[in-house]
Amino acid sequence: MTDNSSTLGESLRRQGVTRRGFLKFCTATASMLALPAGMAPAVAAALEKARRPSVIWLSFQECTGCTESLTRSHAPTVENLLFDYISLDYHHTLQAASGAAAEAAREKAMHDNAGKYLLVVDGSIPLGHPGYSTIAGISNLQMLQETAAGAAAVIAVGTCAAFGGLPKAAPNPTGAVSVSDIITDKPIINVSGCPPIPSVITGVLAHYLTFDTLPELDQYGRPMAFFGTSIHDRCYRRPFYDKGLFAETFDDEGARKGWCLYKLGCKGPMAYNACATMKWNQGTSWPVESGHGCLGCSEPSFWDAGGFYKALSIPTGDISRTVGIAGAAGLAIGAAAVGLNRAAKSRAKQQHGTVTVDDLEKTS
Amino acid sequence: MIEPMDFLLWVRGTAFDVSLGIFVIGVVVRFFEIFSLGRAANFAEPRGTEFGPGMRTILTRNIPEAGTFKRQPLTVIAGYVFHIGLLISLFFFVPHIQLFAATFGFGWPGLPTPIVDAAAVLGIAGLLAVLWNRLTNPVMKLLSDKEDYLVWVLTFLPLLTGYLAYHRMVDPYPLILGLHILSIEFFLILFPFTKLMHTFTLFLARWYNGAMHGRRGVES
Amino acid sequence: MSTATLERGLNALREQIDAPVAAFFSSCVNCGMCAEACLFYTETGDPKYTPIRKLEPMRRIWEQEYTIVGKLKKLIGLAEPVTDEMLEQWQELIYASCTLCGRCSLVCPVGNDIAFMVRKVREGMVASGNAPPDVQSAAIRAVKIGSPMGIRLKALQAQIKHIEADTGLKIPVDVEGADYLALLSSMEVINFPEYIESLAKIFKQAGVSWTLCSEAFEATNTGIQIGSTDIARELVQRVVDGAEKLKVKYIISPECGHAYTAIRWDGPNLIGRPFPFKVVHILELLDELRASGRISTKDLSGECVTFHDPCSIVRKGGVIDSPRHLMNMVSTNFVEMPDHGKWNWCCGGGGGVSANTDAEELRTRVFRRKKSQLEESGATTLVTACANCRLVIEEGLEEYNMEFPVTGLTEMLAEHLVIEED
Amino acid sequence: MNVLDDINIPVDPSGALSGETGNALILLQEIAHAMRHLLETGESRTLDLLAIPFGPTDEDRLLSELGQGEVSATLNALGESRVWESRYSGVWVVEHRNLDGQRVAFQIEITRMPEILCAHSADIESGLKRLNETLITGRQGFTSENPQEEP
Repeated sequence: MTDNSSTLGESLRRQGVTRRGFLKFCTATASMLALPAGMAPAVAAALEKARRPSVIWLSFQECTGCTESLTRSHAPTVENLLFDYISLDYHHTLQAASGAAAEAAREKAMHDNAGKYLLVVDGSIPLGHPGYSTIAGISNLQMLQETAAGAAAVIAVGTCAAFGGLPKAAPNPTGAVSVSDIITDKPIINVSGCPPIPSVITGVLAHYLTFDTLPELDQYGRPMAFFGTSIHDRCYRRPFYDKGLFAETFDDEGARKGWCLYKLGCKGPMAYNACATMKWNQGTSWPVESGHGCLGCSEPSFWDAGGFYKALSIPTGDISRTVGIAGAAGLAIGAAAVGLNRAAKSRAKQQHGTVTVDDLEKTS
Repeated sequence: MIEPMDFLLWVRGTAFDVSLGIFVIGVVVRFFEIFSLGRAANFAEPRGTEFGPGMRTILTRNIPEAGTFKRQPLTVIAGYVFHIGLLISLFFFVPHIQLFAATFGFGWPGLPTPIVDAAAVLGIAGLLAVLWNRLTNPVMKLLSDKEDYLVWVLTFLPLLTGYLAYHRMVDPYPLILGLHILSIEFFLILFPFTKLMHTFTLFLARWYNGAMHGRRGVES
Repeated sequence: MSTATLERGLNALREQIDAPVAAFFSSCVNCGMCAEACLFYTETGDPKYTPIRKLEPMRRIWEQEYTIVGKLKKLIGLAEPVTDEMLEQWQELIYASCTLCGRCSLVCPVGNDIAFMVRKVREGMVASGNAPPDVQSAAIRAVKIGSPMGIRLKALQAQIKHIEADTGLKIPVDVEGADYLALLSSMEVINFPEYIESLAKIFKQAGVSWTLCSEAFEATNTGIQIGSTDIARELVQRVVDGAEKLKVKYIISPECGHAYTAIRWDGPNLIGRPFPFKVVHILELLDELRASGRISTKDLSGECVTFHDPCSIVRKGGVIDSPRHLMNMVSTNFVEMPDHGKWNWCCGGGGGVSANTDAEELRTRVFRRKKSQLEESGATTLVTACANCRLVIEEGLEEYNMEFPVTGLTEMLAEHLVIEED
Repeated sequence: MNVLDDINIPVDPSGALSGETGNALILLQEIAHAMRHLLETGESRTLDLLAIPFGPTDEDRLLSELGQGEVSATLNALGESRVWESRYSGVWVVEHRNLDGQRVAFQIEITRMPEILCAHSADIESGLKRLNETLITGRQGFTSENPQEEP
């Protein structure tokens, strides 16, 4: 499977891809990387010489949604991705091999490409007990540490790998953590989302392939090209937010007219992702366009960030209950304060010595 | 690495509950403290009533006496500007209304964000003018103590952080949003124990003033 | 014998603090607007005269004794105590530079009744021995002799005899069952006996049954001025006893500001029960006589006159329209001063300030406010309804070399009264 | 399932899901600017429409505004691509689809001739090579069924 001897350009030409086809391919790649549109020739020059990296894909506590998302990646097609872009040497869901043969493939790739292969991880790692999640009898923690040791970089795909995700949500029964909680000595790119936008996964790979460097990352280790602006700021419904026009329920006039979904719990203002421009399902639509607020799935702890249908500004606790309890406590403490003040004042009244004109001068 | 988000969740969760709790307890206790001191019965034959004039004064004190305004226009104008800016930003920004709706069970229509934005700028400008006035006007300079400046900061920070958060001038957004909420939590916690209480007690004070004058037949 | 001590003073402040005071202190944001309403600030520009600042001793006691935070602060040593030195320093602010005129109470944006609180602080000042010596002496004279100016009954009797001889009018004294008991201020007895004459003249014409009381003729109440409920009670009790003995239906408060406050608004509360009689101000009574057609005037002059509203009668007393009706009875050319009625500026001598020699210089300085008000009015004669205002204004005018006759409203009315001989 | 069937799902018959951001107008202004730039300097500009947040109706609005001009072309290279000149000469719409027919790039080019339409030296070389082979072998006919056959 591994063939690192030829460059991408040679490989494509061997397949009879014309220069026009290659240019088109590069245009698509540049667009996917959110590069300025005029950058396609530069991308072409870089891709011409790029070599296919070996990729090892590890899946831990996950739902395979990230892989599902990737296999629906439309630009370029998964076939292209698998056979032209990268050499996917281990992916226990997609690979044909199983059992000992599969593990052998992983070990061979690690050995052959030591220090050069890319490690892709989806799923979080349970620290509560090694037996919570194992592959071929190896705990997730051990496999991650082993495999990351020789990797050039780690790409944490999906919110579980990037931030802990659903397994880490309170009460976090397995003691789940993110990749970056364990691996600290390798470059890590977080491609968060539940699942991530497929083009973003391939885009990150393409970036690595094109420029042989890691993309510029944000505070959370996410590529700025895709996570640089919030959903809210790129949302086509934003003008309604600014005008103060909101859907109040999912089936009201406002909802039909496509007004802002803030009041219905849209987490767009705090969610950074590219959904608003890249969209889903071959660019067909995305959650807000289909009438549902953003869940903020690309953000750390989004499962615990209050109800999905509660507006972002509403605190996560039960405020009415807090007000009720505090009010009752206030009444109790207030009653005590009344007692103290009454006592103090009646003491002052008792101590009152009648003032007569003989008392006007100070005691000296 | 993920501190800003954890921070935001904390200020929206535990911290908000705690500060709201302290706020409610404090305000209730303060009112009890005030009422506990009582008011002696008044045996003098009244010329007018108390209730109506008291309510009237609650309204009329919103407008300054002309002569006083002429002598101290900055205090009045800056005071108006900042209060109006603050109140519009607080009560007519949709995310805020959502919070009130979640607390009280009812909401009201918000204003378009450009208007709220302008109000916030006015509020900030007004507060800066108020501070300048406090630092330069001889009367205010003499009167002001640490608490006055503390209260100024407590009022200014929510406006400033709110403005920064809305315009995403600080990265990442959860950090500045968290700071905004945190600044409000400081405001809530200290509210009952500082002169921020005037927000509520001024109605009481005005009523007492109007009632005491009204009883003597004077519109105050 | 008990004497004034700091502890008694602080205790008095504790006693005085009530719910309105707590609401007022809770609401103050130190905006300084009250300064602009106070002539001691506007005329001197000295911020120390800012009204709300005068209350600092009581504010501290309120915070430290009646709020949880204040108690905590006190516990950890953060509270600033009220010391005797502080109160001594505050004497000027509480007495010499506050006439209790109540103008600040009308402008405070949060509604603080500051004058109401200054009056309360005076209780603490008295109990701690920090009242000004002159005001103390006046109080001693009032209690021991019967009048703050040291006037005894004999002096009044002499004046009565004199008036009766001059005019042939009868001044009734100690008439049991009379409708009205007229009170007088010492100043009227000594400086303006025309007031007594005018009463006799008007009441005779209107057929009002009235009397003076030999045991209770003094209307002024130094207890109110110095700020001692106990002394004020003692003085008010004398009036109540006199009125009850003569079984009058009404007491007439004379042309004196604080006397009206003392008998009309504070009196029943001082003795702790409603009065069995009513209290009217002389202007209220005259206005009533006017309205019912029992008195009328003639030969009105066209001279431009204006009216100085005594703070205690107008802003703090509610007698606002009556003087205006009466002014139009005595003049065809009555004009108002720029700020008038409840917005009038104090003469600068109320609240015991005129009795305080320590305040003399300051009082003269702040008189400029009244001076410019008078000049702006365009009037050439000033009418008022308070003997104290009248004296203070006359002194002020003299100080600034202004020729400006000042007269009492009752007196002026009597001059123009239509007398119908039987 | 019967319970679910009872739930009424209202369908808006007008289908008027509004969603205009006003971005179409902004883009037109940007295009006008790029046209002036092309005339003055001869430099081309490309606008990537996939990078611009569009509401459901924005794209239709923009395309109907641009309209159809004199030239249109269809390419077959790693999937179909469509290139057409708008009714504003020099303003081209370029839409690339992959072999699965999915749109992979969507651009407006403000240029005299989109780069993608030009024949490239490498392709001309390889074409020439193939033509020579044909001439040398003297074959009378050749198939054009698969222009991408192994060289």
